[in-house]
Amino acid sequence: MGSVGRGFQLEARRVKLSAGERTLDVALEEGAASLGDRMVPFAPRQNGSTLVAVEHGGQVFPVRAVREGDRIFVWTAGRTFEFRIEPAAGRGPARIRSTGAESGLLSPMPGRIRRVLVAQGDTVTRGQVLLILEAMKMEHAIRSPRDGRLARLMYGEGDLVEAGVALAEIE
Amino acid sequence: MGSVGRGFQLEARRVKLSAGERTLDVALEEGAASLGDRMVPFAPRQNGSTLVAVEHGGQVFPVRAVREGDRIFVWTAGRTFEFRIEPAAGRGPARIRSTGAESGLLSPMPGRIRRVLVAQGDTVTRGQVLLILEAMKMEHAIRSPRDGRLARLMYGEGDLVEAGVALAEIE
Amino acid sequence: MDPLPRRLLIANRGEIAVRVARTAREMGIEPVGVFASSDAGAFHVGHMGRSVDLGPGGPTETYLSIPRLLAAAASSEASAIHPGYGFLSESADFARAVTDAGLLWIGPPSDAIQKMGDKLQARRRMRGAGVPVVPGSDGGAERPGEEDLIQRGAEIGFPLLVKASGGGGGKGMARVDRPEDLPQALEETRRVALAAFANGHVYLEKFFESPRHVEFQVFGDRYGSVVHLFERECSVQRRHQKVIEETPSVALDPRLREAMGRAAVEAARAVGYIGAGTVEFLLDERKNFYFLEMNTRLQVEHPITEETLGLDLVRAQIEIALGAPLPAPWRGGKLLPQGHAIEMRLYAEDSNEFLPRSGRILVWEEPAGPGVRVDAGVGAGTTVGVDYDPLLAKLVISAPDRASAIERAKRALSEWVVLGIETNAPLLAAVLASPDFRSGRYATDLIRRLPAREAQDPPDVAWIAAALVARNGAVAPSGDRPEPPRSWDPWDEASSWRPGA
Amino acid sequence: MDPLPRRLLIANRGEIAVRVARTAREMGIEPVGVFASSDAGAFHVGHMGRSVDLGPGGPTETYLSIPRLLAAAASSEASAIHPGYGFLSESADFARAVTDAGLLWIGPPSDAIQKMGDKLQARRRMRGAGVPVVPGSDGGAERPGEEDLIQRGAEIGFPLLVKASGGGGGKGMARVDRPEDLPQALEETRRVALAAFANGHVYLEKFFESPRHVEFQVFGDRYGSVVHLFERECSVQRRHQKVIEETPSVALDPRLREAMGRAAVEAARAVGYIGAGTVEFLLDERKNFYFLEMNTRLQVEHPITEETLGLDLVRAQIEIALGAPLPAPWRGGKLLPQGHAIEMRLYAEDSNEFLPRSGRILVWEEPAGPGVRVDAGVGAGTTVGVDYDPLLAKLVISAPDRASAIERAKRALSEWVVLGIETNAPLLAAVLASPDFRSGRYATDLIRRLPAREAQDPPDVAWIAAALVARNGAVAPSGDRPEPPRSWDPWDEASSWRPGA
Repeated sequence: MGSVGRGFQLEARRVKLSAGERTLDVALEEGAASLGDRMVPFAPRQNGSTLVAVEHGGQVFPVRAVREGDRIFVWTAGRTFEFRIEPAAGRGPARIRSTGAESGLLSPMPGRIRRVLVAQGDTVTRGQVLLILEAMKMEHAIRSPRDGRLARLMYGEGDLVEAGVALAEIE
Repeated sequence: MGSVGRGFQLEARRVKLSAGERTLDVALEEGAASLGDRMVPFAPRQNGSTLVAVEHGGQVFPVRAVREGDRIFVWTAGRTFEFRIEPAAGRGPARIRSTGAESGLLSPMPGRIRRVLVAQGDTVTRGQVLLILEAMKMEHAIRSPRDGRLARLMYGEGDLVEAGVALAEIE
Repeated sequence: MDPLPRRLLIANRGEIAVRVARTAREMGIEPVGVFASSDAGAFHVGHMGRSVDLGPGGPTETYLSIPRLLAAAASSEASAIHPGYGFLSESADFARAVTDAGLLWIGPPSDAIQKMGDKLQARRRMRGAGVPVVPGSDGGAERPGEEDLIQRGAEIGFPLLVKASGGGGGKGMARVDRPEDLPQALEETRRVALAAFANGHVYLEKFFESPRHVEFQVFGDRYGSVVHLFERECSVQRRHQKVIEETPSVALDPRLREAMGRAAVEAARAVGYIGAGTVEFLLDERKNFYFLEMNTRLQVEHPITEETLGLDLVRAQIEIALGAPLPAPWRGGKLLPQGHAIEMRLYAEDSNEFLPRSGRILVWEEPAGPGVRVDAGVGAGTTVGVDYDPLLAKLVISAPDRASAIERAKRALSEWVVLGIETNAPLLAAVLASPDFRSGRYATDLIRRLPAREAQDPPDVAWIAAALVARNGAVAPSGDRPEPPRSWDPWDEASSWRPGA
Repeated sequence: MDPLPRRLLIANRGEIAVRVARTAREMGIEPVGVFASSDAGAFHVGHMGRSVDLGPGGPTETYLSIPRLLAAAASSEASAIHPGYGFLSESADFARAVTDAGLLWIGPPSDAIQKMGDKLQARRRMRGAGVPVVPGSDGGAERPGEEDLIQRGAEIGFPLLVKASGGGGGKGMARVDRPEDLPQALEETRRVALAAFANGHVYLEKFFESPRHVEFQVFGDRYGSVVHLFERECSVQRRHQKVIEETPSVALDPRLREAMGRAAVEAARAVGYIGAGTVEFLLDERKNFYFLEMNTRLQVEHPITEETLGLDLVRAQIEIALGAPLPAPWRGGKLLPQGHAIEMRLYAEDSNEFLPRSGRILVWEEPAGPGVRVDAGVGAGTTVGVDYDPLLAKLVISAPDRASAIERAKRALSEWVVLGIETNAPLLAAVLASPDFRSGRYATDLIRRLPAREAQDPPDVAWIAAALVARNGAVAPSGDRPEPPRSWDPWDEASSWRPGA
């Protein structure tokens, strides 16, 4: 099996991974992987130094995978999945996800602060537009999630923000 | 120029390169390159970490380049060039090129020794077929470049050979 | 026809810049690119004959700067300019400036752009030319006041749309459901319109619950001939912007196609149109069609017309700009579409809220094979920022019929490997799989009516692959910076491998 | 038509395995791949639904092992087998074994393969069917002896060709210029033939100095219908193997096309042909055509036929194998080719002596855009060894006419970036640029008559780029192993880059 061992060192390895809500301890040994409490036989198949497929239960399935920082992207059977490497000891600090669902105070997308409609210290009401964020030709209004006082504004007009970062604090 | 400096460190650098019969000392400084005795202004243009173009005299030209060992492959304007990194002090040991032109004793292509038609010690005549090399569904007869005695045979039937390696010695 | 220019400056970026460059090369013209200094390594720069640095600043100071673009043409000795779409493609000022600079403008005359650019003016002209327009507030007074509009609103009925005269393409419009919301909507739309289009005029339009959006490709030459090159069905939209287009449209029968085609040609004639343009129509449930707007440029979705007719529309644009008449077969009505074509737009955005994503493309493998064309503006290593349109690439499918085109589209989509940035591929797959799309009975509300795209649990092989990659990159040799994942580093082997070893 | 198989095993590798897999997916069939253990990471494995390991050994023990292939079909529960081209695609034994195993064979009946596989037998049959064959030594005795052949040689005249009855596709043949060389040529050809085809029978054929090589695509169904799908011009060859093919052929006028097409259909009928096949003809200077051989499988160059007819020939193969009749329009002669198509084969070989090259592909960027289709069997990172065919990929161009197809081919070729291994791209470019090819007046000696491809001096930017890459990779941290060139290592940035940072 010229391909195995090429690039991959298959001494026992263990890593905690999460995908969406699922978290799993994955351990790889020569020829077998333990996924949580299940053991499945496997072997990597490489094209030069590129992983093209994984043998699983006697058959070989196409796969692409790449790591960037603590994020891992995997393609298989026409679908793409994003994993995160979790600190070995339990879950790490809660990570901010950029769905924009949890709180209007998080940037729902990367972009530029187009306008700031309030000032620090202002009292704001639920639903009030605080900022206008713009990205890729699209405007997005950031509204206050509740009544309160605007304790902090993290960015000013023209600032560039990433997805999922806090934009303001409301008391 | 956000792209410059990204990946490339542009402190002065000097390297001796050869392409075909040409050998040139190339020195790069911030904004300028010396090719042999000529100076030309330049700047790299990158796509993420990938070099996509080189600015040369105020205009930017597409280029791709990659290094493997002491070989460098460059694409530009629809053509591909192969360079070699030469030892800084003069030319290094003459390298065997795999054109098959210089001598019938060099393997003209990578392949498998299909048949050996002579034995060490045999006297051979110019043009006599010594070996039959096979690669990718194609047979290639290796003939003796001159009359003489077959001093050494480096490979046997079934052996895999690279392009440009010596196959036999004739006295 | 005038002689071909030696160099053509492409005042754009992304996939359309690469697309135009390809045709230029085939005509023996050197394509010249432009880029903002901050965008120096953009994908398109790697696909030009040469490119010119537009200097520092954002889009406004670079890709949208007429002086800098003209300077770039001068320094590269380009004698013609193609604007692509977006950016300055529909700027009458740019068209005029290019012509005044003695350069060849690959686009319609500036006054045609102007006439169609002001939506209110355009609606009035169309009415004059006998082209049906969406019922709206602009029947009477040149510039109706606040009260007029509110009264007209009552006449038109709710829900209705407030539209910016300078807007278009889904930008600068707001839906109003109740009369009491109209005043605020007018104010907000005016604000956006002023900021975005430097034109605060707004008007009201009847709102259709679920219309179809069907457009016709038109071409005119400088000798007065105008023809249409059939329709494109553009009803698959999110945020009022197209995601999937196809041709022919299942909603059109020969008679309706003929009527709409004639209206499209009339619309173009009414403004003395020359070059490539697109007339957009709304088509209601009762198959009544209404002029919506005319795009005075090449459309993003032009390739599906190219595929079914076997034409190169960019080549036609250039030849017509050089004074060539429309090709004889076009005028003779000899043109007949073959088979079916579908375009899918791959955006860097999520598949549920359609919010843009930025990041770096780490792995990029395009679909290929029979009936598959990809027009891409990115590749492996491309960084996708927030300053430009999130369109990554267009997947264009052709097949003998609609059913096999859909199967081919699913196949091609399943081959597309994009790792490192979230894309709308799950949305595209959901549309292809939806009964409404497959039956062809769909309208602009198709995506709204789809079930949400749910994240699926990764299969075993995905977990295993992730673990392989995670572990290989986890051995940190120096401080906290993890080592490049061995198995993924082409240099690991390359540098130790020797030819002939 | 019988129900579709759930899984289709593709007994091949490289671009054709991927090509067949694409059609399978579009039909809702899961493509199952196979690979030799030593070839485990082959490109095609990454493009199947799943693959099966054929175990250790070279091609003979794996891709050419009937028992292992049948075992793979069983273990993956594949109920049909597509052989692609090469390997076992023209093995009557394989076809029989597959059928005997109760699996669906996507190919012609084994006896048709057999009848055409023996070139002597085939020539006799063709003569019987009234199809003109190249004048040769097989007019009379079943198995002529040495003396007969030498005498026949004198009658045929020199130069002539010694051909192995079991050969084909340019393999197992030798040109003989003088009578005195004939005996040795017979011996050598017999030796090669025995080793390569396990069939030592040889025969003589008239040698044409510069004939054209024109083939016809044929299809038969199990109900006795046989049709042709027009010609492919295959005269651009090196080492008796095709490099560039195009359709239509400029050498054929409607009458000749009709006559050759009819002969091709007769040839297929004569062996009760079912499925896809190709009848190859020699066309001499006087426009006389002679049957050369019939390939009882899919051809490498089948895509140019697909492009001009808008068809999927692999789909047709599968449907016909399942018992479907030939599509009505094919039988009604309703099929009309549209435009022009050209295929260019990218080989890992040098452009002057055509010797294969091996190595690793470090950078691979395919051409794309309008009228461009790439069927590839490799990608970035693929290692090209010596055990398999050096075909890397096929570039298939379609355009409205031949002239624009050639311009498009030049454009696409100029976009192709392949770094790390030598390819024949310079040869392909030289052919496209040659006056003979552009005029269409060329024959099989076109490449021989081209000036040699000379290495050009790199431009300044190439030297600069080389220096950039050389130096970035020159800092050796540990011993003699150079560090990965920084600017080229996607991980360098990736690992230090943080989302949201």
